[in-house]
This record gives sequence, C-alpha cells and structure tokens, in this order.
Amino acid sequence: MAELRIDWDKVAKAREASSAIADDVNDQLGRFTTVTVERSIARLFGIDGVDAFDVPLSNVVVDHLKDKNVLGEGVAYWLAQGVLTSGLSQQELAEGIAAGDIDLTRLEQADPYACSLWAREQAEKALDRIRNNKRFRNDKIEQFGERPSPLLYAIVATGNIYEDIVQAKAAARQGADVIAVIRTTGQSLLDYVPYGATTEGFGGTMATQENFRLMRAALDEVGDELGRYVRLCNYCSGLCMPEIAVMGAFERLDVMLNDALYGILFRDINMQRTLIDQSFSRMVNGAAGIIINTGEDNYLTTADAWEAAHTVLASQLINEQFALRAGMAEEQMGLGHAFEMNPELTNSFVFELAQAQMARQIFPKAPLKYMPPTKYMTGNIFRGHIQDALFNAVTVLTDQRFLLLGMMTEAIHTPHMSDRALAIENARYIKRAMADFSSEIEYKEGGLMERRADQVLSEALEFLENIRVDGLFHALETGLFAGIKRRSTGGKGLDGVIAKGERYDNPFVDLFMTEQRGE
Amino acid sequence: MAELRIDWDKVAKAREASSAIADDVNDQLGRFTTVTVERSIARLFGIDGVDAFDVPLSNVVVDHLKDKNVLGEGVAYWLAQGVLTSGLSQQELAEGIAAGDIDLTRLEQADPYACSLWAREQAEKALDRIRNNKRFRNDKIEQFGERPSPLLYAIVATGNIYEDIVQAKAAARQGADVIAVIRTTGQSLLDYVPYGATTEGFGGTMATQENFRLMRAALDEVGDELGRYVRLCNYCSGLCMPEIAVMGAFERLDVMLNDALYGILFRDINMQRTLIDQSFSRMVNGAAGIIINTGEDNYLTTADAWEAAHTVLASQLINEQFALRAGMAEEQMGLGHAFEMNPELTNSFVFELAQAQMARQIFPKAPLKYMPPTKYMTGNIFRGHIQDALFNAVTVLTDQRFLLLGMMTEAIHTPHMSDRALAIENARYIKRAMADFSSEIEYKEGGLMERRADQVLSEALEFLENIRVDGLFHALETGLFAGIKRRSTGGKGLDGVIAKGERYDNPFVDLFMTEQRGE
Amino acid sequence: MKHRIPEHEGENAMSTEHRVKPYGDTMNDGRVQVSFTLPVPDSDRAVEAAREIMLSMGLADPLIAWHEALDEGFTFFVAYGSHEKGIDYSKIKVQTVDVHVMSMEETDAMIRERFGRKIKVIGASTGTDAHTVGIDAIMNMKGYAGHFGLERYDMIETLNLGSQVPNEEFIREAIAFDADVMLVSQTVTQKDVHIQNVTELVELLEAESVRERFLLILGGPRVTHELAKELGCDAGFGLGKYADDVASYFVTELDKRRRAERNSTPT
Amino acid sequence: MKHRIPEHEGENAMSTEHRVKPYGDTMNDGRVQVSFTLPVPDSDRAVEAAREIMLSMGLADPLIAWHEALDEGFTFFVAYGSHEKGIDYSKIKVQTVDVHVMSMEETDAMIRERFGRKIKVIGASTGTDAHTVGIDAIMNMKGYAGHFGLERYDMIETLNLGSQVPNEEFIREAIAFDADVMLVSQTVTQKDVHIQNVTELVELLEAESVRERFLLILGGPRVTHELAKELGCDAGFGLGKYADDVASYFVTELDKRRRAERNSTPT
Ligand code: B12
Ligand code: B12
Ligand SMILES: Cc1ncc(COP(=O)(O)O)c(C=O)c1O
Ligand SMILES: Cc1ncc(COP(=O)(O)O)c(C=O)c1O
Repeated sequence: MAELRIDWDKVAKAREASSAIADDVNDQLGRFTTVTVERSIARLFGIDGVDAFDVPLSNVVVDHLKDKNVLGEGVAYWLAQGVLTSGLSQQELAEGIAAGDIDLTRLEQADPYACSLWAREQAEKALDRIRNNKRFRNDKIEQFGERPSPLLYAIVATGNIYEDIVQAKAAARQGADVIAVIRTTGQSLLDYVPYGATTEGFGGTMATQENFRLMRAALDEVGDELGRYVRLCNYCSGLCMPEIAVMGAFERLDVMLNDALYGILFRDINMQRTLIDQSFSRMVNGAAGIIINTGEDNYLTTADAWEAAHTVLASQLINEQFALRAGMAEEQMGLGHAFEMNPELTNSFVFELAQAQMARQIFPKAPLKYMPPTKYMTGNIFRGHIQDALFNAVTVLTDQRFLLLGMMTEAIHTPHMSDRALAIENARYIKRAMADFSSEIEYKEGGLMERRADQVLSEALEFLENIRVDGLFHALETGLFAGIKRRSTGGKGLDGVIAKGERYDNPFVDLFMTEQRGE
Repeated sequence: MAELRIDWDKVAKAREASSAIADDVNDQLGRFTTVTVERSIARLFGIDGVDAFDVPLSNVVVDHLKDKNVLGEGVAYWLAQGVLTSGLSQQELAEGIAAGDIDLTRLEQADPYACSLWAREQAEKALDRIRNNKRFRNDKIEQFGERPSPLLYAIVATGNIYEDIVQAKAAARQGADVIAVIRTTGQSLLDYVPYGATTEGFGGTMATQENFRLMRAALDEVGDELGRYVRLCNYCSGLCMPEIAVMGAFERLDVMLNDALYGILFRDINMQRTLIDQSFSRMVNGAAGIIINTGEDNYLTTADAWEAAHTVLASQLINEQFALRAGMAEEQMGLGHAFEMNPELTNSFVFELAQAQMARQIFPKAPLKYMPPTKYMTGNIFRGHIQDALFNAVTVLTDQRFLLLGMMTEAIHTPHMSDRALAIENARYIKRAMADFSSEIEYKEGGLMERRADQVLSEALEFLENIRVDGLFHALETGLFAGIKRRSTGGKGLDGVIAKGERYDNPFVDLFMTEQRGE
Repeated sequence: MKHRIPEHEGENAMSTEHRVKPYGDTMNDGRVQVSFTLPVPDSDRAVEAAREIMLSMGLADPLIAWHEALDEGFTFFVAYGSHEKGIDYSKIKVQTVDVHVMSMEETDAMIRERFGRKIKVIGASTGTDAHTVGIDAIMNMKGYAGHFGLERYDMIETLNLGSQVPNEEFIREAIAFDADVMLVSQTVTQKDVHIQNVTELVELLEAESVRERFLLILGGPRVTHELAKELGCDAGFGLGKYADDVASYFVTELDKRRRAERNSTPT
Repeated sequence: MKHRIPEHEGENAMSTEHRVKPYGDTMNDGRVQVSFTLPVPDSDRAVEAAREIMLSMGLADPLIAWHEALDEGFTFFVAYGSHEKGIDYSKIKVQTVDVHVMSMEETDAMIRERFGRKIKVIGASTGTDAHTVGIDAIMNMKGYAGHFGLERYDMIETLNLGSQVPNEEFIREAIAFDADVMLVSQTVTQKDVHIQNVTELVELLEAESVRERFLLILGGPRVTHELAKELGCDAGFGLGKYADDVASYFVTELDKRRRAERNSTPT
C-alpha cells in the first residue's frame, strides 16, 4: 500500500493530549455508576423477561433499588443479598419484585464478603457464556477462513425483523460480509430495552435480544450455506448502551456501533451518563471479542467535511483513549470516518484519499470503518452510484477494514433489496478492478495529499490541546464538536447517574479487564 | 502526469517496421487512383448537386469518364479540357453530362499544360475556401480559448438530422465539447454520398453535405451562446472516404473518423481501394486542420482486449506512418484505443491504466481518442454507469485528448437525451474529483503496470516485424488483424481502383502537402 | 429545433388539449426507463411477468434489458417501454405556495410597516425525527445555500427547539413563546411516520383549541404544499425552499389575516 | 422467511389467482423506480406533470425524487411509485422454445440415428446489419461463453455468410447449399429495422415458394421466441442462448417434421 509521510511527532503529541483528556474524565466519573450499568449487571447475572406491563425485569430490579435509594451499593450486592438470604434464584427474585412480593432491601443479611464471592461466581458463569460465543465465532472463522478487506457492510432497515432477515440473507448471498440492522428512530432515548421479536419500526428495527437472536440464527444459516462467517452488527448506543453490549455478547453479535461522544452530541444524552456507560459497555464488547464502530462520520453530516476534518481525527483519538482505558485491544477499535466532501470541489477524490490514508496510517491496527457519501447524495440515483464508486475506490486504495456500502438511493429511502444488490456489485467491481492499484503507486512527497493530511493533523493537535486545557466537559459545553453545545448537567438520563456507595461492587470490571488482556 | 518507464528502443524499432510497411504499400499503390478520389477532385472543383435520379453530379462525371475508359487521366484533366474547350463552367459541364448533352472525351482539344494550369488555379480556389474555414475555426478558438483535456465527445444517433440537432445542442449545453453524428448503418458501402437533409437512418444519420452544414450552423449557434467552440465530427470512412473529407473541409468539420484499415477489416472493402482512399482523404483532412480519429477500438469489440492489446498499438503505429506520408501533423492524429477489458478480470483498472498511459507516452503529441467500454456493457445500466466511471478515471489520469462518452445504455439503444446528460455528468464529476490525481502519484518501477506495458509493446514489435516481412497485404490476407481474413482482390470497390494514365494530374496533392507543411 | 418543442410551455394552464409524452431521442417516442424487483425466481416466466408489469403500466413495446436473481425468490429487472398515451399538459395545475418572494430587507420592511412589532417564529423537528439540518437551514443565522436564515432577520424573533421534540412539548412552548408561526420539519417518512406525526400535532392543536392561533408550516425533503394542506397545515415547503420563501409566505399570509380580521371587526 | 415468498413459484401455470407485485423492501409494497424525460421546461408544473405520468402508469404515491433541466425545453426525472395492482402470476404463460437441451454429443448421436446424414445450417447477419459476434457465437468452432459452436458438431455442416448479407443473396445461397436450417442474426433494432428486414426475408421466401423448405430461426439480443413467431420464423433465440440451445431445437423439430411427413405419406 502506498503511504504518506506523516509527522509522527504531531501524532504522538495528539495522542498524549487525548490520553490526558480521557484520564481527566475517568478521574471525575470513576465514583459513579448508572442505572443501565446496573441493569447490565442484572442481565449478566441472567435476569431476563418482562413484567406484566412489558417492563424488562432488569429495569424492575434497578428501579426498585433506586426507589429505595440504595442503588449506590450496586445490583450485584443486592442480588447477592437476596439470593444468599432467600435461597431463590436471581430470576425468581426479579419476578418476585415485579409481583410486588419481594423487597430486596429487607433481605440484607449476608456478609458483604460472601456477597462479593457469590457475585464473582455468577460473573464467571456469564463470562463462560460469552466465551462460548467467542469460541464459536473463532472456530467458524477458522473453519471458513477470514474474509479479506474491505468487509462489505450492508444495512437492513425495514423496521420488521422478519423482513430484515429476508433482506439480510439476500445481501449475504450477494456478497455482504457484515449485516447491520439499523435501529428504529427514537429507541436510543428509551431508558429500557424493548422485549421480544418486533415488526414495527421507523427507519429501522428495534434492537431487542430476541431480534438479535433471530438475525444471528439466520446469518449462521446463510453463512454455513455460503461457507463464510457473516458478521452481525447493531447499535450499542443511547441510554441503554451497556445493556445492549450484554445482549450482543450473549447473542454473538460481532460488531457494535459504540461511541464515547455520539449520544451526547446527536441525541442530547447527558455527558456524564454517556461517558460512564461507554466505559462499561466497552469492557463488555471487548471481552466478547466484538469490534466497536465509532461514529465520527456523523460530524460531517452537519459540519463541512473540508472544514471539520480535524474534528474527526480528534474524536478518533479520544475514542481510542477511552477504549484503551476500558481494556480494549486496538484490533477491536473500528474507528469511524467518512467520505463526505462536496462533489463540486476540485480534487475531492484526492483529498478524500489523503484523509482516508492518513487515518489508516495513524491507526495501523484498528479495523477502520469508512462511511459512504450521504450528505451530498441527491435524488439523482445515477450520479449517486458514481459517488459511491469513488468512495469504494478510496476504501480499496487505503485498505479500510469496513466498507459501509453506499446506496444510490441514500437521499430517498432506506434501502430496497435491489439498491443493496447494486451497491454490493459496485463495491465488488471496484475492489476487483483496483485490487493491486495502491501497491502500484507512490504518493508524491510534499504534494497536495501530504499537505492536506498534515493540515488535518495539525488542526487536530491544536484542537486537542485546547480541549486538554479546560477538559472535555468544557469542550462539549462550548460546542467544539459539530458546533453542538451541551451542558454537563443537561440532556437526558442524568438522573440515572448514581454515586457509588461504600459496598459498591461490579465484579465484571476486573473479570473483563483480565479477559481482554488474556486475548 | 505520472509516467511509466518505457523501452524506447523497442518503440523506435516498432516505428521503423511500420514505416517500412507503409512505404511498401505506397510504392505499390502510387500508380492508382480511385473513383472516389476522382469524385473528390470534382467536388473540390465545385461540382455539386444531383441529377434527376438523385445521383450526385460528381458520380455522374466520374462514371461518364469511367464508362469511356478514360478515367485514368483523371477528372482534373478532363474537366480542364471541358472548361477550356467549351467555355462552360465545370458545374455546367457536369449538368450537361447528366442531361446526356455533353461528352467530355469529345472536347479533348486543350493543351495538357494549359489543363494543368487551369486545374492548379481551380485547386487554389478550393484551398482558399478550406483556408477560410480553418481561419474561422482558429479565430473562434482563440476568441473563446481552447478547451482543456479531455474533450468530452458525445454521439448523436437519432437517424434524423433535425432530431440530432436538438440532441446535439442539449449535449453541448450540458458540457459536450465534440458532437459526433453517427452515420446510418450501411452508408459506408454506398459508392456515392447521398444528397440533402435526411431524416431516416438506422442507428445513425446519413452523412450528407447538407446535414453537415445544418449541424455546423447549429453548433456554431450554441457555441456562441455558450462562449466556446463546439467541435463537429463525422465519418470519413467507407467507399467515399475522400469525398467525405472534402465535404468536411467545406463545411468546417473539426474531427473525422478515418482509419487506414477499418474499412478493409470491418466493412470488407477492398484493401487497395481503402489504402489509396485513405491517403488522399488524409491530405484533405490535414490541409483542412481536421483531426482524424482512427478506429483501433474496433479490434477489441471482437477480439479480447487482454489478448489483442498489441494489435491496437501496432495499428496505431501503422496509422501514424500512413498519416505522416499524407503530410499530416502529429497534432492531428487522433489515434484510437479503448477500455474493453473484461470487468471480471482482477486488476482490470490497473491494466487499462497501464495501456492507456503507454499509448499516451508513445504518441506524446497525438490527440488520442479513448473509447469507452462497449463489449462488456449489459442491460444493467447501473453497473454500466460505473464501468464508464472507471473509464473516465483512466482517461483523466492518463490525459487523453478525446474522451468518448460511455453510455450506461450502450447494450440497449442508441443514446437517449438523458443517457447523454448522465454520461457527461459522470465524466465531469470524475474529471473534477481527480483533477490533480495523476500528478500526485508515481508508478512503481517494474510493477504490474510497467510489465504490462512492456509486454504489449514487445508483442506489437514482434507483430509488426512479422508483417514487415511479407507486407501488409499478406498480413490482412492471413487474418493477423482482429482475426479477419481479406483477399487483396476481394471485398467491395476494387472495380473503382484505376491505374493512372500518362496525363494523370491531381493538383491537390502538392497543394495540400505544402499547405500541411506550412502549418 | 424550437418548433418541435411543445408550444405553450409557459406556466399557465391553457384551454386546448396538449399531450405531452416522455422523450427518449425522438419527440413523442414515449420512452421510459423502469427498474423493479419481483418476488419470483429468475426464469423465463419471471421475464414474462416483468413484461406484463410493463404493459400493465401502459408501457408499449416493453423491453426487458436486464434480469438478475437477487436471491432465490427475487429477480431484479431493468426495462424500457413507451408511454404512448402521454398526459394532457394543458390540464396540469400546480398547488404551490403562490406568493411573491421578497428579500430579507423587503420582508423586514414589510413587518415594520404592517405590524410594527417582531413576528415570532418557533420551529422544531418533531416526534422521533432527529434531523435538524433542514429546520436549521431555515432558522439558523447562517442559513443554507446562500440564503440567510430567519435568525438574521431584524424583525423576526425565533426559537428553534431542535430535534425529537414531542408534539405536546412543541405546543406548550409555542403558547409560552406566544408564537405567530410554528415551523415543523419532518425528514423520516418511512412507513408514513411523518403523516402520523403531523396529523397528531394538528389534532392536539385542535383539541386545545389553539389551531387558529398559529400559522402552521410544514417542511422537509418529501413535503409538498399539497401534502401539507391535506394534513391540515397552512403551507408546505420541500427541497430547494429557503428562509426567504417561507418568510415571504408567512408575512404575506399574516398580513392578509390581520386585514381580514380588521375588516370583520365592527367599526 | 420462506412463507413470505409467493407460493407456487414453479414454472407451470396454475389455476388459482396469485397476484405478484414489485418488491422494494417489504412484500407487496409495489415499489418501482422510473426515470424519463419530458419535453417541457423544468418547473413546478413539470414536476406535477411527472407525477401525473406516474399516476397514469398506475403507480400510487408517486415520489419525484429528482428533476433537472437537460436543456431549455427538456426535464429529466427520477421517480418512485407503487404498483399496487400487481399482476396475476398464475396467468403468465411463456412462449419459449420448449425443447430438452442436449449436449453436443447427444445432438450428434440423435442426428446420426434419426437422419443418418449431416444437417446443413446456413447463417448470416442480414440486411445492413454488420454485427457478427452473435451469429459467430452460435456457429464458430470456438462458440461463446463455454458453449461450442455448430462448426464443432460432427453431424452439422455449416456455412456462415457473415454480415450485411442482402436477403436475396441469403436465399440464393441457402438454396445452393441445400440448407435444412437458416439462421438469421439481427442486432440493430433502431426504428424497427430488424422487423422490416425479417419481414422482407419471409416474404421473399414465400414469393419464391421455398419457405417450407427451411427451418427459419431468428436470433439477436432483442429477439424473443414470440417476436420471431410473429414475424413468420419458426423460432427465436435471444441473449443467453447458445449453440446447444438452437441445435437441440432444430434437430428435435426437424425430426418431428420428418416423422410427420413419413406418417402422412401413404403406405
Ligand atoms: C444528515 C442525515 C442524518 C444525520 C442528521 C443530523 C442532523 N443533526 O440533522 C444523522 C446521521 C444523525 C441521521 C440519522 C438518521 N437518519 Co438520516 N440522513 C441524513 C441525510 C444524509 C441528509 C439530510 C440533510 O441534512 N439534508 C440537507 C437538508 C438541508 O435538507 P432538508 O432536510 O430536506 O431541508 C431542506 C428542505 O426540505 C426544507 N425544509 C426542511 N425542513 C423544513 C421545515 C420548514 C418549516 C420549512 C419551511 C422548510 C424545511 O428546507 C431545507 C433547505 O432547502 C439524509 C440523506 C440525504 N442525503 O438526504 C439521511 C436520511 C434523511 N436519514 C434517514 C434515516 C432513516 C435516518 C435514521 C432514522 C437511520 C437510523 N435508523 O439510524 C437515523 C435516525 C434519525 C432519527 N431518529 O430521526 C433516511 C430517511 C428515509 C426516509 N425517507 O424515511 C435518509 C433519507 C437516509 C436513507 N436513505 O436511509 N441522518
Ligand atoms: C461489437 C459491437 C459492434 C461492432 C461489431 C463487430 C462485429 N463484427 O460484430 C462494431 C464496432 C463494428 C459495431 C458497429 C455498429 N454498431 Co454496434 N455494438 C457492438 C456491441 C458493443 C456488442 C455486440 C456484441 O457483439 N454482443 C455480443 C454477442 C455475443 O451478443 P449477441 O449479438 O446478442 O448474440 C447472442 C444472442 O443474441 C444470440 N444470437 C445472436 N444472433 C443470433 C442468431 C441466431 C440464429 C441465434 C440462434 C442466436 C443468436 O446468441 C448470442 C450468444 O448468446 C453492442 C453493445 C452491447 N454491449 O451490446 C453495440 C450495438 C449492438 N451497436 C449498435 C449500433 C447502432 C452500431 C452501429 C450501427 C453504429 C453506427 N451507426 O456506426 C454500427 C454499425 C453496424 C451496422 N452497420 O450494423 C447499437 C444497436 C442499437 C439498436 N438496438 O439498434 C448497440 C446496442 C450499441 C448502442 N447502444 O448504440 N458494433
Ligand atoms: C455511534 C452511533 N450510535 C448510534 C447511531 C444511531 O443513532 P440512534 O441514536 O438513532 O440509534 C449512530 C448513527 O449513525 C452512530 O454513529
Ligand atoms: C474508423 C471508423 N470508421 C467508420 C466507423 C463507422 O462504421 P461505418 O462503416 O458503419 O460507417 C467506425 C466505427 O466505429 C470507425 O471506427
């Protein structure tokens, strides 16, 4: 692959600044947990199902503790108390709470040390379940062989899981390597995860554990038929970020959209809440061998891709540092970026190439996710198909790991089955036609491309150093990212942020950190 | 522009072989003229119009002389005799012959030297007319500025000149720089040029002088409106090759399809006939400042583009030598080639790029004409649009002069107005997006591309050296080009090849050769 | 070739019938390109079914230029056919917002002169819709595509609530702000969610008897004036419409209403 | 999701009505993509005209996703709509060449056995048509896309006249060659020139009272069996058909005729 000369000094400095930024946040937020982190623990402990009003039992348990003002000690502690004292299983306890028969706080009799031993033991069981999935995935990939880059990443978005499955299987047969089930609008703002198979969504389908399971089974089936492992992706994002991570770990998802800042900026979720949630969700994803995809592409749907390119790089570096702190391996950091320059711009292809190549070199081990043009797509589907072709060319030339398939109907509707087939055909043709192109060329020293890359890098460095001074919270408050201002105590979900009590215990943190190191 | 390392020694040797091949042909054919060369002279002398049966008067005159078995002395000689002896104008003479009132051979009384003076004087007038056109074109280009490469070359092919004009103007407004009016099927086999405006053609429109004039006027009008000079192209090919050159010179065409071998191979026209005709037609085109386009792309519509790439290069070199012998400047040699590799081939883009770049460097001054994919186009218009986009990319990267716009509906119909608009948009987008790409890269030494170029060059050299041994006629007889075998005395139009008589005189040869040198 | 282009191409409806057909490369050839998928396996029978689909659309001489299996039970087609009937162009009437578009300065001047106070405009992307670029294009200072947004108008006071605003909250804020104009943006249209959304908004406004208090204006990439009217809004604006279009409209309309009211008030 | 794919997707016609609609992303959504140009200036009225064109094709909920001037008096549209009616798939009958396709060896064996002599096949691209790749694909030794051509068959004798062969000449040569089968290739279809061409050929054959002497087979990218029959040929072959298809057909058909003749000959 042809490479750009990059000022590695600047890269090191930018990483240093990002590291300080992440440390500062973690220092401030280490004392807190959140309702959804606690619900994830409940889920990891095997609590499943909903009550008579369709409220998930994990919510029932956590709300119960929150109502009693004792959530600060953590779900692990209270369930341990309950189980050890009552002799009921945790699921039975949850059902009892839902029925109004049980008050966990009344059961506080066991020794805290015994509680933590019990919790640890339960956690090991959860980890075993997750490990089995990981093993299954690895075996399959070994059996069929790993797919070459770029992985063709197709979205399905019918709103109906059964229809999604029809589309997903067709896409897999056409050549898609990853199927992402787009989530219905609005789910990210729900403070619970809906339950069961669903058939009604707008612009996407509910992320539920049953939907995960159905799609996973369908993709395994088609994968066996095709002799390759078809990856499944969903959204580990919004107010239930870590719970979705757990669901994904249990149902063997392979890829998860998961960003440290996206919810804050684009869904007005409280920043403390999201930053705590992303940390634990990444431990889960990390331990489950799931690749995360960050959402830097989103900046460029509102900001200009030429002007704001450095914010993408800065955000990638911040996401990297948060992921590292959650124990994640670089090989699982699918940092995001996008091909969003105005097609009217002279040399737009050259500049996109420079930026994509820069990202590739700055994050050499990361399986980068590259997003297709969306902003400048129009109802002219023929032109759109060409825009996507140039995007595909940049992806292939710069060896990105995930090629999110651009749809010629991007400005019109969520993809039709034929849109996706044509998109896959487009990508495969370009990949074949340009197979060795990038090893046939060298980039000119000090040329347009290197100058562009250096400009973006320099701006990102300056940007990060500014943020370092006053901290990330301040940066978000003053609108440094995507021009969007968020108050640190504003947004949704702040009331779900809980200071940890003295006996607070989350047995998964150690376990998952160790598991990730073991990889 | 990034360049390939090329073995210039092989290039020189290949040129040498081609030169010998062309010399050999010219030696053998110098003793002959043809009916259409003579008709061209009649046309240059101003003979215009048709008889009662719609037979062009130039045919009437030439057939008359041929019937009398005296065509070997040439039309110039006999018209001079007629005019000098009868006092009638050449047009009046022609009309008289058509009416059956005049027999030119009966008027042979003037001194041959006087005849040749008269002919020379008439020829000067024709040259003046041609020069005026050339001057007009140059003035317009100076006024508006020359268009940057690649010139976008659009075809119109409705069969109806008036409908063609609607399409041509729309195309020009959309950004086309050159309008080629495709010729109706079958016209190339007519041994006369139809007369007047025509509205019925299949797969194209009749090439008539009136149609040329109408389209020229329309393009001048739209060019003035747009502030650029819009070039007009037609087919100087088939049994009336030199006559069409004359029509084009008179009506200020700018580009002409004109190939030394095409008619032989693809229309089964007798090889002697075509090789004589091409020579004079090129003198006319050369003197008129018209760029010729050769037809090497056609080989690849039947032969495989990977296997037969060297025949394209060999044919370009042969065309070059014939053009040089007709006095033509390299700047007017729009040698043809094409993007016709199977899109299923791995690295098809890389190899196409290598070949196009090689052509560009071997003919550095020639305004190369690069043809889009046709053979592997299908009814899948969406995929077709992408194939065309990659073709556009190669064109831009290798700085071709003429980009013949590929149509996504290539496998379906002659272009709709919207097909052309989308094709132009495709090309303009690629041109803009990749504006400086080729100066941002270098090609790897000894890589796939250089090896491919060298392979094609070596094969072309060997091929030409083989032809040199037994001569071009033999090569055509044994099917070396496009696998098509043609007998030297077979094909259409051999009876129109006439041995020159003692008093044979074509005053235009000297005149046009000088004119071309003067440029 | 002016004479081959249909005459009377002006914007006004006319009395004589004037049929217009699609144009491929010859006037009245009627050529139309179509692509679609049928949920049947790729086969001769599928191709014939595709031809029938074309014929059922009134497309003569159907040509199935391409067919390809998308999956076992799905076949994709690219086809061409001739719309021989055409339509009567003289009958085409367009429901558009019919108002003279004024510059920012003209609009400000008109407000100053006719109202003597600032016009209050509240806007939001409502329901679950999280797309703000459209409403921002209309409201934000910098505007869009070279057209300044409403914030920059001296005589307009704005409040942009952003995205995913529930209808109830939107109405509450509009009343609190004492808005003259409510701007609603809707981008997601899958399963007609925008229609449900706007219908609910109108019903809520009516239930609270405040519908008449506001000019209600809908916008978005799939919005037409016609659709907006159908849904009970006062006007609708789609792609290619900017702050000046909507400002000209609401100022003119508010002025009209103001005068109508004055005239109907007993002197 | 097998149950959502229409049942009875086999190739045989069936009795119960079974409506099939185009498929976008949901069964029976009917979505169809359309593009066309109208010879009117780009304007709101043009867009409305485009909507009417969509409606006139029976496409509900027309969405004009794109419109753009191609020139002063021409506007290009990209649109989507729903074909709500669908078609009755159970009624679809295909006119195809209904014959068991045999391998080269099987065909040769059948000729040997049933005829005991070589079958003579003459082919040409007729009229002004200069496209030979199609007829060569069928006749030449090497064939096309992995299917050997007729020249390679032991029991078939061929004569390929190439391109631009006038109909008169083609008939003359067919008689002289004493052909069993005449293969005609037609590629250029603009202004229906292929229809004129083949009609003329059939008329000439009839005028010379030799039509019955030959099996007349038409081929080309725009040829369907149905069209060929309409034009008076015995069969037609389009894209994706190769030497084995046509050889199987003519050998089977010649054999059928041979037997019919024998039976009708008084014993
Ligand atoms: C940017 C974008 C996003 C951004 C939005 C960021 C933001 N802050 O707005 C992000 C990445 C967050 C996003 C997310 C989603 N998006 Co989105 N997105 C787009 C995209 C690329 C561009 C939209 C845009 O900004 N256009 C530019 C603006 C200026 O145009 P406009 O909105 O039409 O506005 C103009 C006019 O319509 C008018 N106007 C608009 N509103 C109003 C209001 C008034 C009062 C007036 C007078 C005028 C007016 O004036 C404007 C100027 O002319 C489009 C695809 C495309 N290229 O169009 C998809 C698209 C709109 N998104 C889509 C979808 C489905 C989603 C998701 C639901 C996907 C998912 N499940 O995750 C999510 C969730 C969002 C949600 N909950 O609603 C679909 C909608 C399909 C459909 N028709 O239903 C599209 C078409 C993409 C696709 N093909 O799937 N998206
Ligand atoms: C190659 C080609 C040429 C070559 C032909 C070389 C040659 N020796 O054949 C050249 C460059 C000379 C050429 C010239 C022209 N061409 Co041309 N050409 C093509 C092209 C690119 C490919 C055709 C091809 O070879 N297909 C591959 C073969 C194998 O497919 P096929 O013919 O369909 O054959 C298969 C079946 O149909 C069937 N079949 C075919 N014949 C028969 C016969 C029998 C008996 C049977 C059983 C089966 C059978 O079996 C084959 C295998 O499956 C097409 C575009 C395209 N991509 O399709 C345009 C195309 C066919 N050409 C076209 C035109 C208009 C021309 C010209 C008239 C343009 C001009 N005015 O100059 C000229 C003149 C030719 C003339 N007088 O007829 C148009 C036709 C438009 C239309 N529908 O009317 C096309 C579609 C391009 C376009 N969009 O404008 N062309
Ligand atoms: C990181 C991330 N999370 C989530 C989403 C989806 O948005 P929502 O919040 O509507 O689920 C996106 C959208 O692209 C994203 O990039
Ligand atoms: C050099 C040349 N002449 C002529 C033609 C056109 O063919 P025809 O002989 O039918 O005019 C072509 C076709 O592409 C060509 O390349």
